Amino acid sequence: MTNASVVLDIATLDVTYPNGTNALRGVSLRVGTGERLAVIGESGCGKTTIARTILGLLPSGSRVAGSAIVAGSDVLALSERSHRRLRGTTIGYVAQSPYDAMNPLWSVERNVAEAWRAVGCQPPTGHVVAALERLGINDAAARIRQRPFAWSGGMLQRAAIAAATAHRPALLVADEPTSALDAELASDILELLDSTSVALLIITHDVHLVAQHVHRIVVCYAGRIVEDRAALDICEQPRHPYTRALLAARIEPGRPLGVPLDGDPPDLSQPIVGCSFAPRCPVAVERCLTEQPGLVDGVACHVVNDRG
Amino acid sequence: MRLWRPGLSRIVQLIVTLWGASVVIWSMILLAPGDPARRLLIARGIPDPLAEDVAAARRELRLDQPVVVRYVRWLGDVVRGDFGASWRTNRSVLSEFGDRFGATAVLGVATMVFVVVFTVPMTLIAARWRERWPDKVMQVGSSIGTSLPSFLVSLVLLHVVVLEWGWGQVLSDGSVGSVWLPASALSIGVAATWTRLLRGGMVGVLDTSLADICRSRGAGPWRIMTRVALPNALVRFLPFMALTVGALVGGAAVVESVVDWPGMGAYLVDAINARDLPVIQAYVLLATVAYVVTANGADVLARRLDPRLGIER
Amino acid sequence: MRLGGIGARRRTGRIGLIVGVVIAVLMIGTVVIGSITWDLSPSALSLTKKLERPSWQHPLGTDSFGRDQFARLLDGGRRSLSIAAVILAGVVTISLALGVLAGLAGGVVDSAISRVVDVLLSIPSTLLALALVGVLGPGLVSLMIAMITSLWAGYTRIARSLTIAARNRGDVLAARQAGRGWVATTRGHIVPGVVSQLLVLATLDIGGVLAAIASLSFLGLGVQSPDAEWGSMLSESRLFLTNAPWLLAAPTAAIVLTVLAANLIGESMHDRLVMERTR
Amino acid sequence: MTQRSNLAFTQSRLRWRTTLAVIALAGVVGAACSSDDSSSTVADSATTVADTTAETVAETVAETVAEAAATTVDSADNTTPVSDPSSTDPGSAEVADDPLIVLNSYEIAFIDPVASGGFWLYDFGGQENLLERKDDGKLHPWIAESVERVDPLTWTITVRDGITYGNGGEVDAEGVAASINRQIAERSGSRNLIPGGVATVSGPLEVMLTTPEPNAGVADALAERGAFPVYDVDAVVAADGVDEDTFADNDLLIGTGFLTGPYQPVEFSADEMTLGAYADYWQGTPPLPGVVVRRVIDEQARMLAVQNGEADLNLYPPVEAARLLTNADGPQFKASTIALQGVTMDLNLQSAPFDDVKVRQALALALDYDMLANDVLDGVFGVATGLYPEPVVPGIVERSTTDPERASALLDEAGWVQDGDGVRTRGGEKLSFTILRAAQDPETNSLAIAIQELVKPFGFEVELLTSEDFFTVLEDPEAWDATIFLTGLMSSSGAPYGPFFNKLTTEGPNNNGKFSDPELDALYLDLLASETDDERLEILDRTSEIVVTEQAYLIITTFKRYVVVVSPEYSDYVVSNFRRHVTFDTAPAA
Repeated sequence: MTNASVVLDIATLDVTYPNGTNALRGVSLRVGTGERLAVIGESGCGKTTIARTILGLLPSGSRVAGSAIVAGSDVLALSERSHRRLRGTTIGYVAQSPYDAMNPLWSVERNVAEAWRAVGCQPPTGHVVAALERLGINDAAARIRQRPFAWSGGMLQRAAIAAATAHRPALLVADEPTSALDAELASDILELLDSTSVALLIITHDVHLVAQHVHRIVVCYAGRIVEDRAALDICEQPRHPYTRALLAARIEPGRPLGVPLDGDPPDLSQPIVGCSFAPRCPVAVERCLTEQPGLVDGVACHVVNDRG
Repeated sequence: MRLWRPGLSRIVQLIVTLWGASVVIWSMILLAPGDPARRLLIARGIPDPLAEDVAAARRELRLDQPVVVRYVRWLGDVVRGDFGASWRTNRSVLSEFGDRFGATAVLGVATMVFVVVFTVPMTLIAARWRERWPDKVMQVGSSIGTSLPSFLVSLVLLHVVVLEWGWGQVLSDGSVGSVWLPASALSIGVAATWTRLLRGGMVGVLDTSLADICRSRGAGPWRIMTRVALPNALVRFLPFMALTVGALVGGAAVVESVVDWPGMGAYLVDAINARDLPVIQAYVLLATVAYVVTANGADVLARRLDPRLGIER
Repeated sequence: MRLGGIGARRRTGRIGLIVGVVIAVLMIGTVVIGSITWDLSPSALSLTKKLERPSWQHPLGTDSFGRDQFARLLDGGRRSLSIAAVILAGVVTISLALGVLAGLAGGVVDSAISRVVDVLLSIPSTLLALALVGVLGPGLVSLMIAMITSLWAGYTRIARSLTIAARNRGDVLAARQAGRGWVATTRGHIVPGVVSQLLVLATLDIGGVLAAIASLSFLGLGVQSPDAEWGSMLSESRLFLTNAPWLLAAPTAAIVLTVLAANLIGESMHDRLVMERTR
Repeated sequence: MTQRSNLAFTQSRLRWRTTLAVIALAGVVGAACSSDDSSSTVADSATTVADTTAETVAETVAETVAEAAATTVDSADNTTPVSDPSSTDPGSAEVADDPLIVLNSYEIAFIDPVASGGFWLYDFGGQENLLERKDDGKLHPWIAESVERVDPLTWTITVRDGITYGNGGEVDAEGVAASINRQIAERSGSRNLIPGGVATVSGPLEVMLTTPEPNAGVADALAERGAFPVYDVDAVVAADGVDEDTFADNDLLIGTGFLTGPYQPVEFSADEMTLGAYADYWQGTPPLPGVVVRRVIDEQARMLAVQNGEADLNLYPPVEAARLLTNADGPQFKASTIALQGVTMDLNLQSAPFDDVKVRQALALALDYDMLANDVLDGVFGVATGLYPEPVVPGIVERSTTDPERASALLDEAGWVQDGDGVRTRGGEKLSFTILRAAQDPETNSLAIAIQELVKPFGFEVELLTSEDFFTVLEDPEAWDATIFLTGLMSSSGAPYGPFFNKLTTEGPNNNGKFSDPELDALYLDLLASETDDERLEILDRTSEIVVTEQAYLIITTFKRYVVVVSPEYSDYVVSNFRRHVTFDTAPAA
């Protein structure tokens, strides 16, 4: 119980998957009450691992060290059963593809109601319809009888948000919630996410899209946080060379990170000495290859920090 | 997304396929060595007939007519529901089948019940503790199960359970009371295959984000197994279950004749031994129709239940 | 049709492969070495020594004609395995020829072959084999014809789709552009890939084919006496189960172990193939 | 019988209970009788469905037959049913509780006596002939009080008085004549035994049978299984409807009571036939409530079922059963006293090597008949002695001999040279022949396998063939050298006439080796014209000498006995020499 206003407090989190991939390497971050935080990076940078760790969805056999305190409980120290009690009620989750998030055999209503049933209760009468209408589904009462394939992606994502926020969770984790949607819809969805939760952790690769919706952005690279600053600051003045490259690249869904960077991200099954980004970094100095930079003023880079 | 429906083209294609099957099945009579008229008489228990008997049999079999005419007339009869008469008994093949259909239906239903009762819990256990010992035991078990020919199982059951332990009877009467023996023999192989495939299907569903979503909603492992993984795996599995029907009609023939089950399968083996061609033809044709209809029905049903299946293909 | 979850079975698959190969090597080794070294004849009668218990002279006892059961088991194994090999070779050959032809020729040839394949696949295969043996009359040749007829269609369909996929593959197009003829391209670039996949499928089917041969012979529709075959040995001696159980134990174990080995090997090869394809 | 088998019987009865009720109803209504009677029959049956004790079921079999019969007779013939059977022998006083359950391997396809295969009811106490061959091998009166040959072309048949069909109708001269004439007209097997025979009524109980040629075999023919049963032709024709060419469907004949035997068919399905006791049977009340003949194809299942107390008689068990059934309290293996049927090896005279009499003789002399019967077939079969088994043809000389040295010498003489113990050759050609087997018969298979091995040392190389279409192959002279199957020189009722013509004469349809021997043709005519047993003996002996020794046209490898496995309850069952598995005398051991 460090601070009542801190909803999520991750400290020196280290995660290794059963296949040996060391996906997170000493990650620390905090989300306060009412705060909206985006974790940004290429695929494989470990951002999804953060979400899975919080939710307890890591594959069995993963090795985890550090702590991840959600609303006062360290989820890493909890039994599976106690962790499960937090899910749905204290931690909400919105996934990437709304189609995959819905059980195709159930009606939308049944899918949303599962948020209650999964924790052993029934949705209050009219609650599902009301929640969906609040989220902008017209004629929800009639439509919820339909099965998911009859709904559009945007509508389904709203339904998914309704389910994820059914119990007004303290923290809502959204993993690429808009990648399956077109830009305008994505913006709507992000706004809805803003409005529904106490604290929000968005995992995304699209820095431009989320910038105006979140307070703070954390940039991940190869399992480490390289930059952690206010959203507007990062967008206007990225400081870490990686962030700069990230922002310079016009990232579109389904396209790999483009032009400015040569080389590949490092092999995550091996230990990394020095800065993970050093081999690709245009400004790297000798020290970058031997000494791991710490996060100073929200940036982990020897060059930037030395420059002051 | 539009609801997938069986279109007219599918039905036409189905009919064309069945017609083709009827040509293949009818043509088997042409493959039979020797004179069909003599074979008819042999089937009737007259191994050394007189010339006049043979001539009469030739007329009876329309052997004096061209092949195409014979086929067309046969097909015409079949379409009207007349599958001809058994060479041995001169009774209509359909009424011979009718006498035995009940026993085979009892066996078929019992086998499916056995299979489901075995498969579902085993699959749940295996998928719940996947890669742990229950799963491994199940996998070894299903490998062995698929390797046990059903005639061997029925033979062992007959000797050990019936004769040694005195449970049940050698001569089955086709009733529910004695169905356990052939049904267990038939169900072992099917259950082993199903368990393996259904486990694969469940694990596949458990690896999807749907399962993660359910976990993130606070659902426990059993709830996810029974409410999400199993139903979804079963729907994908439906077409395969229908394929099993095809395997069962063959397997049932062997098992039925080993344990003397008074069903259509034993009758088929009997007809094969006596070269009673109309019976063989009718059986294969009816089984094909049943199989094709079941397989297509299951496919349609699966796509109805989960329209994504139609798209993925 | 196979459902997902293959990757999860990787480790078990490897153990399965090892167990399967060990059993297969033991079985085939016994059959081969036994056939060379065991000098008792599988057919020689010894009417004064009917139904003898296992002894040093007759390790598996003697049957109702006083024939050495071990010699018959070896002979039967040799026969079962070679029949299965002939059947699968026949199936692979036919389906390779027709599948590649359909895939390359397209048009009328393709649709004709595909229709016939569809029709044959609509008839339950075990039943088709059973009925064909029935119509042709019991015997080794009928058995093989029936089994090949009931199996080739599925393989042809796969060979055809592999061919169509291969036709637009880079190396094939390159070979064509380099001026090589269809025949040479087909032989050099298409056939090897198709054959290797068909052989994996055939491995997967060995178990089923062996079981089918045994079942049909057990029903008296396959191998005919006095030739030995595991299934027919069982049907010959099942009458003596109470008095001479050893006569049944050996063929039963032989059938189950061989089918098990074939299934284990076939499955792990199939899994490997699926994993390669999905990667 | 154990509890289990009662249950089995009950269950199978239940399955067919409805069928029976429907058939009973149909029969009764069809005969246009009073509706009261019919409904009571059905009601009785319906009651029994609910009541499943074995006793009730057993009783009902008898009742239903009697009732159905009584009703039908009442309505159709307007005569009173015979309530007091005119029997000289009151039969068994006690009626057993359970029906006899017989396991048969053959399909009982037809019950109309003119249908091919319509002879099965002879075996199970349904059909009766005018004469019967008893186990002493001699002919005795049966439905006929006497059959006399008044001149070479004329026979007088006197019908026993007071015999009734199952439907109550009286058996009279008219009925007997109609039976004989219908059989001759519509069944080729019967026609061949009495070609051109005509039966006419010459008195209320007297029939005159005339033949165009002298035919010594008439009396034997009248005793022949399935050839000339006595039955109610009118009932059969009525059931058959209009079509004269074909025979009556089984379903239509069930319950018409058209036969005279103690057990008559009341239910029929392809796998099971139930015969109910005919209460008014002429020799007395049958000792069993009924007989269930169940077809079980699998020979092991038949064995196990008797072992497990589910059945009483297992017909056609394998000879190995003799060795397996050693427990004195368990099922017993029984064999008939006479080995009547011959397992014959026909030799193809149309091609090498059997076109050479020396090779044929050598083969015949090479075979150890004692070993075939006693070692290969466990002594269950009789050692072959010639064409005809001695007990059926008393005084016939033994002709089959084994002489290995003479066999080798004959082959040497014929020019077949043996090098060491390998296959003999002549001019580069091997001394090899094929044995064609009929797939169905287990004994011929055993014999073929044994013969293949036994003649090896003599330099014969044998290949076994199993043919699908046995008889078509036989017609192709190039396709086979030898064939082995169960077809003796005695009919199944122990008469030599038909088989002699079929197998030994030039025109004979079953003369597969296609030999033509004028002396044999002449002997056949002599046989038909023969009048005394001594005359016949001389003819048959000479025949055996020619066929077995002088020419070796064919080889009788063994004589087959009828064998039956019986449950402990039937431990004193006697196996008929002439295939009469169930007779009026069949009853459980006291």
